[in-house]
Amino acid sequence: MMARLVFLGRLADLAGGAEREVAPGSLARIMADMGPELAQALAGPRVRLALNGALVAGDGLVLKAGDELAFLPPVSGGSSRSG
Amino acid sequence: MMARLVFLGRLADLAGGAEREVAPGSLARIMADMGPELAQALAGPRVRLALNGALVAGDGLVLKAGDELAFLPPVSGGSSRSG
Amino acid sequence: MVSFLGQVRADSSQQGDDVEALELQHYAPLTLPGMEALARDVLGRWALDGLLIWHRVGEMAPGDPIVLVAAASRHRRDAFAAADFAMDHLKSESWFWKREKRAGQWAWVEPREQDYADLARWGQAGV
Amino acid sequence: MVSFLGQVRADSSQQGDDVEALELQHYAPLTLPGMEALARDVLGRWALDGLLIWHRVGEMAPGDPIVLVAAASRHRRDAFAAADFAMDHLKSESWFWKREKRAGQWAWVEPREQDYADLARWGQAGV
Repeated sequence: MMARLVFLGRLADLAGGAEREVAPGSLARIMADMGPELAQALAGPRVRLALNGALVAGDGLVLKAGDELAFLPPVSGGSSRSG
Repeated sequence: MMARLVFLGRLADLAGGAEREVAPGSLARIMADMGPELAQALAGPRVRLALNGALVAGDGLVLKAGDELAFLPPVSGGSSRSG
Repeated sequence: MVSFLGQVRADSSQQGDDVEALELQHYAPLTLPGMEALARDVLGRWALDGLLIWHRVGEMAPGDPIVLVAAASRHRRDAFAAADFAMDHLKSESWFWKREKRAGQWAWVEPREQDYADLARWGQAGV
Repeated sequence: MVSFLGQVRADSSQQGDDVEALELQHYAPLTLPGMEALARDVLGRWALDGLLIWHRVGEMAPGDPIVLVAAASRHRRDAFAAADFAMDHLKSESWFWKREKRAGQWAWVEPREQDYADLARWGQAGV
């Protein structure tokens, strides 16, 4: 069984898709298998991580089979609505 | 042509109707022609008068033909609604 | 767009919860100019794209809609403030006489001075 | 009952008024618990008979409804405050990524720090 990565917002554009299946293992190893451009974007200081729906720190993170890790860039600002 | 009296709220119950046609003339004379119970209620300190839609004082008031004089008791309190 | 919809309460303004019907009476020569002046006031205070102030009169049953105020604006804060202000003033500037039916008997509802308290929030006296 | 209906702006969050479409993306494992927690918070702060918090995601056109909050209470003041509070917090506690289409091109909308200003009114920091 694999682990799943989820990319939100502009990170999905960089990753070429909103989700990606990866082999379980350390986040460091998973990032190393990506292209450097995507890995650098995912490691940005304003990108937050959610493991199975809970915000987590990336340092030392290891994904188990069935885990879902989401990469969350800063949310968009401004109002899109009138009221 | 007559003048018209309009009774709001509980004053309409006392007057036996919401409206009454009266001969033009002084308010004092018109009140004198009413029963004492109604006249006393209409002259109460919290009853306000509106002549042709504008609030007026009753002292010395004279109704001309076509005038409409409304007797306005205090408005009802409390909220009748939930929101 | 912020809207406020008020419905006739079952327990209305006095003790108990046995109100069968509510009747509101108004005097149009005073009420309508007052509502129009209120609308002008609201439109002058906030930048609105639209404003609706609607109040029923006559006989109503508990749960019936009785008042509707809606304010549309580019800015949510303006729409909230305008609708809130309009409701506060509609309540106190409108001349409504009210009676309630309980156990088949109609009775007029007496005035209460505390109805003017909400107006203090807006820094002006009730008219 | 106080309700707030928000519609998609034509000029949206950046300059110009040529937005053809808006797309909102969310991450359900974060968004839904956050909305449920917000609803519990609102229900704990005011005595409400009902509360609705609804937000669209996906692609929308200018003028489309995008958010609806409604609060019903015996007390008008509670309904206004609850709807206002819910809107302030829904905006800032929800994780939404937004892109706009102009002249056929989609572009992501950048974050703005000032979106947290509304929360200061309620005496707490944005989560």
